[in-house]
Amino acid sequence: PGRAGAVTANPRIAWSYRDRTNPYWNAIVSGGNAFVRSLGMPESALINLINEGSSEKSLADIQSLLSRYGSGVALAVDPNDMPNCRPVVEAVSKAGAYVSTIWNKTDDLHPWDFGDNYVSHMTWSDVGPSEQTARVLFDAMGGKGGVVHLGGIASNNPAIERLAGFRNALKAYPNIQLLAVQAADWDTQKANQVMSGFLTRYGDSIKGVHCASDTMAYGVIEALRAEGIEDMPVVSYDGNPQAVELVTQGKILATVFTNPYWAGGITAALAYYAATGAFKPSAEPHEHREFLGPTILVTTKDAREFKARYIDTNPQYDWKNFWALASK
Amino acid sequence: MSGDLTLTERMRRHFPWITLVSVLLVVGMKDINFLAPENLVNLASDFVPLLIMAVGMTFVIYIGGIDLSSQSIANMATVLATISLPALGVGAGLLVIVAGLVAGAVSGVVTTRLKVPSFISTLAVGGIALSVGQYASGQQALHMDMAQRLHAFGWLVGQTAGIPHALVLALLIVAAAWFIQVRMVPGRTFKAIGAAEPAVIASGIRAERYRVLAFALSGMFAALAGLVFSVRLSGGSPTLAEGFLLPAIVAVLVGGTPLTGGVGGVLNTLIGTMIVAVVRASMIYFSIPATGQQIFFGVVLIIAIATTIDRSKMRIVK
Amino acid sequence: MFELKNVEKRYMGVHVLKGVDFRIDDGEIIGLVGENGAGKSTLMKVMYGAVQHDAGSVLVDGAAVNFRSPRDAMKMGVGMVYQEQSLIPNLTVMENIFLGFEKPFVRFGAIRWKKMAQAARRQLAKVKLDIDPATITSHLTFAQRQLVELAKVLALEERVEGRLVILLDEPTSVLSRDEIDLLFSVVRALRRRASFIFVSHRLDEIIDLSDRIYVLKDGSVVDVLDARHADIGTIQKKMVGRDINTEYYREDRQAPYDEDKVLLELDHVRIAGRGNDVSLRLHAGEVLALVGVEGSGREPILRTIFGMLKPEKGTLRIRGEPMRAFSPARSVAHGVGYVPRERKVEGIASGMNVFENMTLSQMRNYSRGGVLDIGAERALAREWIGKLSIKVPSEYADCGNLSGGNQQKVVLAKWRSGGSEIILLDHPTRGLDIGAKVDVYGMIRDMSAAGVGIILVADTLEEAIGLSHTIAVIKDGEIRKWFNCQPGAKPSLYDLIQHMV
Amino acid sequence: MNRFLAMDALRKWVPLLVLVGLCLFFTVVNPNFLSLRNFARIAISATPALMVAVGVTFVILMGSIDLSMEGTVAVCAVLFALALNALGGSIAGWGWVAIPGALLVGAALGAVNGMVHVMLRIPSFMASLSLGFVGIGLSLLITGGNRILIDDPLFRSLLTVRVWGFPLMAYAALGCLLVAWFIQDHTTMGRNFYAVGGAEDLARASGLDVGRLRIIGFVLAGVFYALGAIFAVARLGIAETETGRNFMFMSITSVVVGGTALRGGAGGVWNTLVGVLIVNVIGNGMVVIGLADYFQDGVLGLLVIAAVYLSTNRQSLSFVK
Ligand SMILES: Nc1ncnc2c1ncn2[C@@H]1O[C@H](COP(=O)(O)OP(=O)(O)OP(=O)(O)O)[C@@H](O)[C@H]1O
Ligand SMILES: Nc1ncnc2c1ncn2[C@@H]1O[C@H](COP(=O)(O)OP(=O)(O)OP(=O)(O)O)[C@@H](O)[C@H]1O
Ligand SMILES: [Mg+2]
Ligand SMILES: [Mg+2]
Repeated sequence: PGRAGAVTANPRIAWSYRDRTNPYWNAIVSGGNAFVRSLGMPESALINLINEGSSEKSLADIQSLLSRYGSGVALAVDPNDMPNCRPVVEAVSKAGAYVSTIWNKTDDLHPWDFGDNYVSHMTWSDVGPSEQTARVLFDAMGGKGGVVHLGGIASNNPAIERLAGFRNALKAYPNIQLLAVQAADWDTQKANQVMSGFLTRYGDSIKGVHCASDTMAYGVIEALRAEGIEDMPVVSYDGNPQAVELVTQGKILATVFTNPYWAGGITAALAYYAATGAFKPSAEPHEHREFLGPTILVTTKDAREFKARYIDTNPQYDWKNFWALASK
Repeated sequence: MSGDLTLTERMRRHFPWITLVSVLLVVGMKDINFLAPENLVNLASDFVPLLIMAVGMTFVIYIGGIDLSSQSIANMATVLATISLPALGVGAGLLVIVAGLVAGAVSGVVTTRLKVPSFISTLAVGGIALSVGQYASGQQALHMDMAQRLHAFGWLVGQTAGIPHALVLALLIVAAAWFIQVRMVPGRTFKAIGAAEPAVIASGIRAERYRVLAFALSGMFAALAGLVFSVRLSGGSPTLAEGFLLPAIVAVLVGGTPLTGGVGGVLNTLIGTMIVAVVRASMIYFSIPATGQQIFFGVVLIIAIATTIDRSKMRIVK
Repeated sequence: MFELKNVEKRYMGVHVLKGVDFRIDDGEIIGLVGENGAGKSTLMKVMYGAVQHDAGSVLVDGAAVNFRSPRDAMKMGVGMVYQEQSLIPNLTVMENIFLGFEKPFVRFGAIRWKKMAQAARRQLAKVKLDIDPATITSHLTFAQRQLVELAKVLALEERVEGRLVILLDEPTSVLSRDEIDLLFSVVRALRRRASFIFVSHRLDEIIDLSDRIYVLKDGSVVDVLDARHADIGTIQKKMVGRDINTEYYREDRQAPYDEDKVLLELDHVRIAGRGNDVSLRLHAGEVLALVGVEGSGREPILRTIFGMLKPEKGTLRIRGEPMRAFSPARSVAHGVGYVPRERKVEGIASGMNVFENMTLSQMRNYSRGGVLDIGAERALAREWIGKLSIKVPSEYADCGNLSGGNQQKVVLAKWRSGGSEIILLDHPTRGLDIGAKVDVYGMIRDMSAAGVGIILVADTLEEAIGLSHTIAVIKDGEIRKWFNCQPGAKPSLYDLIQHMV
Repeated sequence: MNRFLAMDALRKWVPLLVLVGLCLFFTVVNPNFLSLRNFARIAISATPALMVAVGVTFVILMGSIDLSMEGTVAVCAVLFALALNALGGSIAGWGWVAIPGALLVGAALGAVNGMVHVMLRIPSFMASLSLGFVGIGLSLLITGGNRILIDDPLFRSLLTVRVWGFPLMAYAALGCLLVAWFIQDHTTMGRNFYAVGGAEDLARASGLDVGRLRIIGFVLAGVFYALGAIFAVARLGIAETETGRNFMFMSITSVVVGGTALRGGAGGVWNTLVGVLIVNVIGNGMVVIGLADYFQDGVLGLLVIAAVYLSTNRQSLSFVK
């Protein structure tokens, strides 16, 4: 623990994330921007650190930020790879700044081991929701037939969990036959290619497709469209606007919304208010420092309503009510 | 040397570090604290893994080749280091270095014996290294046991008098590489190969062996970079070293070692890596907006390369 | 009329052309002579727009012109055949001939290959070369390529109105006698339209062909002579600034070799790609010349001995020890040195300095545990720079920037200082001027006296006869005749030619 | 000598033999591979890649290299999509203007690339690598990181309408390939690319304006990248910064696997077609035979080495870099 308790009136707010080319991270940044605006500051006050999928760049950028602003930093970060979380947190607490993390953290690392500086970690349990989308898919298939799964970058934690959820659901459907599981690296083009390959290998025995992300589902749908297949059941994950739109059209049967907009805002808010001294993280219980983010299953039944509420407008959030949407 | 060389010609070889000092000063003018020794030391130590990789790659570029496998070898190294740590302790480091050496040597053999251009052979060997990493990791991110990590590699993460040990290690590595380059037979031979390979062969040198050696060294350094990074992050994953490749190549090139070979060298790469580090850090100092960072990097890169490269030794610019 | 006035050129501090004044009248053939590095090629490149001069002016018919590229020069009727070959190897012959001037053969954006081939055939006929214009240039022999280059320059005749100026930089060094005669007749026939500048180190050719002779020394014109009254001796004196020893080949220094000490033996060696056996013995102190016409198979013998080619059968013994593996590294380890014909490619490493080049083949001797002793390397280089009077600013000079003769001396010093006992010389004086040649001949005698065995593929027959103890005449890859060459009892040119063709 | 030439002639066909061999192998393991439908699938994934690879072929023929394709494809794709949507959203209406517009953008980016390389005398590797970053940055700046959807059925018919089993985009790409072949073999410009690649200093000495040719080569490459971008958008109906992803190493690998030499002067667009097909057949075949995904990178690497090894005339090369 570094110079804990060194509070600053006006800490710099920074978000460090993977890239700007992905709808998910764009939503995170919008949330961050909304939070910054709620403080009466322009959006440009939010410092964007983009690591482009490189843990090395992630860490180096954060170090530079800390050398520039020292303890006066409130950082929200996805450390990109689980092992990168520790050096990030150590660097921040050494500088006496404040950090809140999402998604990637190893199990042996805990906010409460760093006094106030490591404010919180939010992650999402993807196993359950992924199991739910799989069930929606299997039901649409009539409980029988062959299914394929397209996964994210295989060593990424969400990819592992979403695959685990899918496998859990399989246990309950004995007549569903798992044809293949393959990583398509969250990539639309790669998913398109992999799906084409699956179509050759399994042909008509594919009756449903389980995708670990929306971006891959788009590639799958286009691969099917090229073959004139319009009614294959497909489910995905992330709840991107385009995917929700496709759910309303029935092209995707279900996706899971993890509310990146809220996550982007609240993670920055946690770090910021800890830095200003508005609350004292070490006084909070453990479940306020490591908690699960919200997940909402979006299906064809409720997609329209969901879209109106979360996509067409963003709900007004109270950025001081930190754990309002946390899953229990 | 010859007294009547023109001023620019004599200055040429100094352009890389002049460029470095200029970018340092530009950022320093924005915020003088940037130039504080402590800050610069920290900045440098953040770039240790990248520096090690770039130094290795310098040997291959120096003989006129390119190594695109470094990042994948580093990825593999993080996995191998993490999974072998419990059983081997410090020996994990040795294992990783040998693995890198072997992977690099394979690239070298494929390039020299099978006559596959290094651009392709190293890309392909990188694919193989990636597969090894994915397979060995079970496609998961792994983390090191804290006690074991401290026991085996604690010396690597510590500091003495404010100087991070990793930085000391990196400078030792640079010094060793520099010694190889300017004072040892392999270094001289690399230079000759980059300058005129047929003449090297006709002088009775087994050029192929030295070319394999250059690739092997590059592979070894890449693995070492992976090891240092893995220890710093205390874990491994087949994607942990993503994003190393292009900055490493850029560091070598900005330093003034052109892809044609025979010119430049390890010290140039040291400077090149520092330039990349400062340019990246400068984005924070100049508050470059998120969507403009890539453009900024690209444009600064062109300017830096345009000023650092020594065109007098390049008869043809391809 | 084409004129240069007070032209200056410097290359990175080297003053290459010093206030050169030069005039070519219509229909004139100018001979241009000078030592290696005198600046002949540079001067011609300035006229051709391939190199930009720093000061002075170029005048055509009294009007100043500024050629920014060879293309500008070509449009004004200036064409050049380079000293080094300048055809693009992967293109067809016809594409090479019309490179950059394809316009007449293009219709609707597409090249009409038939029309181009026809036109190309016309040009090839001028140099009496009967090949398919669609042949890929790299498939031609060296001499054929030289003729194609000439044909390419002659294409200016149809392309450009008015007078032509054709620059020929050492066009004869690779041609056979017949081909040289053909070239001369073409040149003479073209005088009606064109004037020529002709560079050669063979002064008899120069006197034979040209009207006036410019002598260049160290970048300045030292004399302009009328060819009718010129003689080789005076020109040489002017070029070098000293008298040429009448004992050109240092025959006085030819000592008998050691009959008992066989350094190298080829025993029924079949050279790769050829049907025939070669057997020979090289003794300590012997100079053995291989003579034959271009393409007779001399070079493959040298390359086989040096390990660059693998013999198909037979044995090769070095000091009695049969060789099993073949590689240059192996040969060098057994004390063989090779001075290649393509000096700029295989001889020196440009971009490396003098001492780095000299120790390239013997780094083992200048290092301990892999660590180089740079002080010793520099001392070696300084010693040999002195011994061979190599013209360089210092041992740090980049060998790529040296003139041909000095480069060759560096290559020779590399092998000689490394203590090679068997030295293979492939056209060692190719493209060298008299001064440098005499130095090389002296070195050959020195090596011979020191017990080194030398196999020589000479530039000219005279050179082979003058230098050697023994001559082997090669035809179709096989040794047809041996001659003994003791001083005073040397075979004549005629004796040799008889067996060559 | 003759035997030597015969081998040379045969070697030209090696990449094609490798392609056939790979197809046979995958067919033996899984007969489904050998079907019109699967070939159509391979064609779809190969089409954008083919255009990009053809573009870079021109640059490689000159002995240069271009690493800017990811940026150029991204910029062209998003500008094309924005223009198409802004002009009414259908190529039946004014939207078609987006197509020449995208080609112009590609040409302009290529020109910048070529000019930075030639005029600042920066080797093409570094110039194009840096400009690749700039291109990706530009597309990010334009889209703000968002995706642009195209649902003009007429435009998407490139993917959805089939003739003799293959989608229209395959025929369109073939047409572009023929144009590329014409440029390469029957225009002065194309032949001059070979001249520059064969021996640049000699080409210059023969009076060619090598700098201008280089710039033209990069412009041409840019136009083909733009075509690749349009096909990539047609294939997925999405234009985004990611549209350019993975083209860099894959296209250059394809070019080399097809038998075009990186040192320049040999090869051409037909080689590139074969190379792109080899790479895409491997990609498809590995999924079709059910190879575990963690082995796919390695197996691709091994097969690429094997393909280049087989198609290289090693006698003629003393060494490669
Ligand atoms: N590109 C260059 N850079 C530096 N120096 C050069 C260059 N080209 C030529 N020189 C130098 O200029 C001088 C004249 O060279 P040039 O080639 O004109 O001589 P030359 O008379 O043609 O000699 P040779 O008989 O060997 O052909 C030499 O000292 C040479 O080293
Ligand atoms: N390995 C080979 N296989 C087939 N043909 C060959 C081979 N080597 C040489 N040739 C052919 O033999 C002819 C002469 O070759 P080359 O020029 O090497 O002769 P040379 O002995 O070097 O002549 P010189 O020594 O007089 O220059 C050429 O036409 C060449 O194509
Ligand atoms: Mg000359
Ligand atoms: Mg020969």
